[in-house]
Amino acid sequence: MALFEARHLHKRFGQQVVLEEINLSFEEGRLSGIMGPNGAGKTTCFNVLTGRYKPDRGQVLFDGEDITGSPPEKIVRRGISRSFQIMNLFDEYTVLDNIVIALPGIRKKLTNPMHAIDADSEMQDRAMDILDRVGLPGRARTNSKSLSYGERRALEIGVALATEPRLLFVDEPTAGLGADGTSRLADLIQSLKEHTTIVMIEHDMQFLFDVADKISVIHWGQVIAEGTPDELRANPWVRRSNLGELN
Amino acid sequence: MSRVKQSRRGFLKTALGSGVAGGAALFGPWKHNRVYAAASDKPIKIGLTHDASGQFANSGQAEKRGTEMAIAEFNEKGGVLGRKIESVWMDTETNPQTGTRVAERMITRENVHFLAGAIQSGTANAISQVAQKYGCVYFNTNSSSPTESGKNCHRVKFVWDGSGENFSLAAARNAISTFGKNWFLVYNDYVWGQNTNDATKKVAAKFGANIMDEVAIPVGTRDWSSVLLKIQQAKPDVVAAAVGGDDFKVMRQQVSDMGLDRKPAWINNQQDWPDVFGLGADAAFGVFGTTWYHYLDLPGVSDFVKAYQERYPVTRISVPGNVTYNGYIAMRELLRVVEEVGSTDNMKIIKALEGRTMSAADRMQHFDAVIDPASHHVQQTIYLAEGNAAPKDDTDYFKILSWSDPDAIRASADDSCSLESYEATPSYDQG
Amino acid sequence: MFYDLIPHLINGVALGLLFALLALGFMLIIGVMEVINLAHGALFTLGAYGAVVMMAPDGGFPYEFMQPYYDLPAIPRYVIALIVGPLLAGVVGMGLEVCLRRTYGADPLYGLLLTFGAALVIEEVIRGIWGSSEYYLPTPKEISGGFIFGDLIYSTYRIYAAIFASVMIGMLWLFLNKTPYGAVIKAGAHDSEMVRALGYNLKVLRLLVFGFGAALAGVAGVIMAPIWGVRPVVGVDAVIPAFVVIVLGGVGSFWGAVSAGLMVGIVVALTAAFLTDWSLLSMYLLLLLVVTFRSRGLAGKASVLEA
Amino acid sequence: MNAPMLHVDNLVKTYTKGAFRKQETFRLEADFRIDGPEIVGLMGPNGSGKTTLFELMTGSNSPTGGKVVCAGRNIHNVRYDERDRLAIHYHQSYQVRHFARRKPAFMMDRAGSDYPLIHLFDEPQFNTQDGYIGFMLDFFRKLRAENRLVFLCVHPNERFHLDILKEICERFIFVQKGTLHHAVDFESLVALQPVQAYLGNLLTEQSVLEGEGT
Amino acid sequence: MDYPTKQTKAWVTPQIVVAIVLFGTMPLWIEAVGLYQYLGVEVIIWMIFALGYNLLLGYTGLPSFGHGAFFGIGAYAYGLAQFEVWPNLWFCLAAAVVVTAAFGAATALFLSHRRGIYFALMSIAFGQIFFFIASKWTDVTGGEDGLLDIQRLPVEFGAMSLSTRSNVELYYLCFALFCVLVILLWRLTNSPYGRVLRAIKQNEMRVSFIGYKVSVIKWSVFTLSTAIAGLAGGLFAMAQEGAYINIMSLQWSGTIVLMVLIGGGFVSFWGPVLGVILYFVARDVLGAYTEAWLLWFGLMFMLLVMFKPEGLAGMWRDLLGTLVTRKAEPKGNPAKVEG
Repeated sequence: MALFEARHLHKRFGQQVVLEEINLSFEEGRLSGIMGPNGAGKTTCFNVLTGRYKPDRGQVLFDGEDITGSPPEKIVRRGISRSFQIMNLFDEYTVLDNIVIALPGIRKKLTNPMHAIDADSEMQDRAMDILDRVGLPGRARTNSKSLSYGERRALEIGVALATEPRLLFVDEPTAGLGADGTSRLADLIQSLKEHTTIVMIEHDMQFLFDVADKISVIHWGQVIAEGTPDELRANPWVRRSNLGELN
Repeated sequence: MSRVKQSRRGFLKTALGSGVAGGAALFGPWKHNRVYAAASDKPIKIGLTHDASGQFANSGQAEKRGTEMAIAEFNEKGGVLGRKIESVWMDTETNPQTGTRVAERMITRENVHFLAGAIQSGTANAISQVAQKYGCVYFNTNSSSPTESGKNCHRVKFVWDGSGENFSLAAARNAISTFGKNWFLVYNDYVWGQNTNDATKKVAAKFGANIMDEVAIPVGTRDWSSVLLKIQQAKPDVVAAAVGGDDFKVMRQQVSDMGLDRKPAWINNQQDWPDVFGLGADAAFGVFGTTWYHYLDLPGVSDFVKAYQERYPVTRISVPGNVTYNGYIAMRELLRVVEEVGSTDNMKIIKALEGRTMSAADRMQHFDAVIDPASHHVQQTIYLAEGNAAPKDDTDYFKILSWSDPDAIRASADDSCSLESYEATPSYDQG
Repeated sequence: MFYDLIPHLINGVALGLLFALLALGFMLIIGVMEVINLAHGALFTLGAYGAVVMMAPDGGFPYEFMQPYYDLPAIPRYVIALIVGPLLAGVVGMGLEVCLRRTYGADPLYGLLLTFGAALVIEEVIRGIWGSSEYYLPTPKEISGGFIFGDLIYSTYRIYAAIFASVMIGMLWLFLNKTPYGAVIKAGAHDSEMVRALGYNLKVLRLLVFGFGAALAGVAGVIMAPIWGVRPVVGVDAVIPAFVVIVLGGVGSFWGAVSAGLMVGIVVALTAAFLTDWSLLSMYLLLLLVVTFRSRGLAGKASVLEA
Repeated sequence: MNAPMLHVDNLVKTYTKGAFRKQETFRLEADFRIDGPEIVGLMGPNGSGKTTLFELMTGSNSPTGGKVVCAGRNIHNVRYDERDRLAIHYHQSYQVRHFARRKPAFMMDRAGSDYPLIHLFDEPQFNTQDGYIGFMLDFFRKLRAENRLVFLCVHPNERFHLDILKEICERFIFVQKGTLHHAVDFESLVALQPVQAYLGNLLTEQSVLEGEGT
Repeated sequence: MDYPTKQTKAWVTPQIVVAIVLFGTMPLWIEAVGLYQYLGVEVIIWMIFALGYNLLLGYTGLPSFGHGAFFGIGAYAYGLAQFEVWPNLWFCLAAAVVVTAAFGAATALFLSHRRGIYFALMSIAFGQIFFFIASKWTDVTGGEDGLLDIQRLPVEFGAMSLSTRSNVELYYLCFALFCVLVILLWRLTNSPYGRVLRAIKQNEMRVSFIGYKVSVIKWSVFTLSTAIAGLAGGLFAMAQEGAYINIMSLQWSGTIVLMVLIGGGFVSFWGPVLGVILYFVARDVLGAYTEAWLLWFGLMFMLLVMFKPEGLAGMWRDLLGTLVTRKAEPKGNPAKVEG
């Protein structure tokens, strides 16, 4: 059984149908990609999957349980985490603090006024581990506002990882990154893949074809094609495009 | 707190002030040094608590002109007890909170000998609570809520205006026989309005009126249309209004806009001169009370008006009205009493004021006035007036209809007053 | 019973139109600039004072150098007052916008606070120039007085004010929806990028919109002055119903504000028929009721303002 | 299901100008039926009435005369928010519609379907660079295989647009100045006089497909 | 804008010691600087109010423009508890806190899922509702006149009873509560809870995506700040020996925002304290010289919002920052100081 499944999702905003009929399933331990042209409904789809919006119709299942319409915090607590396309960091906090606050260990001590985060070495260590994984160990004490664009992307993923998810959604991680940044990010994603199930929205098809195990193509609010990168590449029109030429 | 204690604390404060803070002299300009304070040439300081903003800003400034005029006249004559009289004024903002703070400041920092001034009873209450706590004599110059000399009376407080009940008593009997029995009551929803309304209701009922309805109006009401529609539908003979300050002005404007000023007879408790001035005789609508008018046919009145005009040549209100009059008379009486008892000691002054009779001629009224020793309320002549159809000049808005002897209209609220005992009132003398 | 209510209903409609008029300038500014203009009330007051000066001598400030002007008949003076009052508010509003520029892009709270400070300052300046006492704005006798028709008694001026308010509402709607300027303003409300893309100077647009919104506050001030009187603090009485109307109608919705204004007016007037002293509370209860079920008000859309 | 999938029954739409002396500025007439699932190509110059036709078929524009019946239901009498469950109109990448609401919902029919029967693709962006064309064409075929009716509206300005139409469509409609011309296959379509005039040089350009060989 | 980034485990910091010494000795020197004891009482009460309010405004970024209402409710609750139930200091203060918190909690139900300007508008509306009810419900609140003759009740510990009749005595009661509150709030703002509050200010949506239920946290902080407002209100009723309506008005609700902001509540725990002192001293000193003191204060406030929204505390930090960086590196960036 798939770890995560979405069935017949339908979502409208006013007069606009944004999701027509979304059926997706993601296997544990795999990296699944979602791609589609601009305005195809990818981000809305993401938002419905991760609890920011409630679908008008359809079901979202995680590990066999129905989580349709659950608020974000419940979904996070079940083990689904996400990073954002438009970066959503705590700009007044240091890099380390951005990670620390997302740790479930801190969440459990929320109402304990005696608990001083900075003196909690266990949590600090755990946060440093995560910074190691996303490649920011040297920047722990830097203010997150003064990070470079690429570093912020990495931190964005780090914060999502800090909630200790079983399933990590990543929203357009390469947006705005140069070739250099993209390749470094590809390395990061490859290394994360070993521990975590990942679902990634990506506009950059080449990037996605490189890292994903399975890809769903979304357009007009529905899944118009699905398969492994190789299966998708077999399409004659795809072969005729940039993507085909590359290989 | 006895007087001895008071001065010992004063000494302690001085000692601490100069000892602990070390450089007290550095901060000198704001602080009166007690050593100098003991000298007899120290001026007598009076704290004026008149409003300059809020609902009664205008009236507050009018009474300030009165109190300051009396002070200036005494200073021109050489002061009191050979000492100069100084006044310090702070805006009480028609706001009890500010009243409290101002009173505290006046007493503990400005070291005033006496406090005077108030239009709104809420603010007056707040000030008098503080004054009573310290024992400082406070003259409530212009607040006419019956509670001021009733349940909220204090040993240190003297109330100089006629109360709402005085005015009701003066007006009601006449109104029923002239206009009719069906009464509709409108009042401002705060102490003055409520109590005046209660008094009116009682008085009207006593003379056989039928109270059709009564409507409480929040202070600061801008829109009277609903109330006026209700009045029109009820068709009363008489509308008795206990509405004050700016609200009254708004109401009057809207009543006359809708043409409602003609049909039911309006009885308005008291129309303060600053609320009417500048609007012409039309503005004085209905029948209403007042304690004084600048065209009273009595000796001294025109001299007083002239003196006022000389002193305040550029003020918008070109003749004094009841508010300024009350402020002036009260302050003059206070300074006279200080002179008579030869001291600024609060107990001596309070005792001299209690039961004090003031002659009609001196007060420019028709009857002698007396300060009721049980309520500290000045029992004085009340005039009934209406808009003047044949004015002498462009300030002659009122036509005085009648005047009532203080004895005939004594407020029953005064009986609910129980003053603090002399012993319970702290001794207070700023030297 | 129902017959008795008719005058109150008429009163409610008139009141509602006036509430809507109060809210329009406020809405324009909040919609386009995303600033809660707490100085709205002060600008309202300023407009009223401007009008009183132009309408004197009966109103209060008989400035001598203006004597030849005061000899004009009342109607032209009133028309001039109706222009000068809003103009004064508009110019001060533009000055405020210049100050506000420093807060764009920062937390919207700063705009709110800056206008709160500006409200204090404008009010104190008014007090300094014209004093604390109350003035009246005299009106030409054609629109003064009242009439009685059976149980219906009403002031002519209120009828005039209600008609004036509906005309203003209609004109603003036409301006926003039927002219190119309106289109740009509406674009600015949703998308400042778009305004730039259309080739308009966003800076100038904001300046003009703020000035226009302030002038609308001034118009409301002039219209309400004969009803409410003119005092330095009268703006508070204006700004609170404006808040309620905007929240009730939904931020950024024109007809939301108008219908909320009418609703508030009618509810206040009808409750006043039974419980006069509590009638103003009905306005807030209505607000609570509506926002409990429709969190963005009657016609509000998702807005950047919530972020 | 005996009813045809789509029956455009004597449909007329006219636009007029002038408040008192009305002058007709545009007139669209259509009358055809399609019984089963198919992929229909639609072509025509700008302003010929393609989008109007789509709007009439999805019920977001009301006709001057005639009716549109989808699977036995008159689309103009289906609840506004359910009309797109019968026929959905895809603009380039999203779906928007406005209805002039005239009747309350309870007086109208339900769509009786969750997923639309008729899919109208209005000039989807075909870009040979990104490879999405292939996925889109597969998707059209998939819809057809699931018994849906697909309309594909293209305004051809490159040769490969014609190739796409030829590759995927089973019948064609050419719209010009409000008049519909029907064709049963690509050859008879390009044989039509107005079509030839409209396409001009495009017909003689070399096909991408032929050039590379499939 | 930033609070010190380094958090601490300490219960008492050097700043707290300075504050305790400074305010603990205030009655000794306040008259020497030309002020008076009653002003000290008002100042310390408003500091309590402002510290609580800053949890909401400065830490969580929720601009409540109706907080004066809760201050007022606290004052009425204190007075009514004294008149109607049991004239005992602890009981009456507890009543002020609990009743106000209950009103606050109910209000927060409507406000907790809003933010930004919508939050501000709704808080204004609620402030007005309470103001209006208080002004009309004369039987309970005394209407426009307020509740009079509220007593300054003695502090009772078992058999011991300390008077609070004089301003100095009352001041020390307020001071003791102030100390307790400062330490508690200091710990709270340095706990995970405090850090989540600041995170909500920075990015509310992200907070929900790291697993916190934002509306519950906002609800709780609103309720907490109203509880503190209730305590301050109860003390204020003692100070004035009355409870009056004006404090609940929009102007006063705006004034607390103004004080907190001027002091630098956005960047410093101590900002509200500085703001309250500045406001009251300016009011008293400027007010003695000019009737239009609000004009100057308003202008000052506008300039501050335009040029230095971090307020006094921000200026202080800049000053320190300039000094520190000058020492360290001559051309450093002076904007940020950590620690």
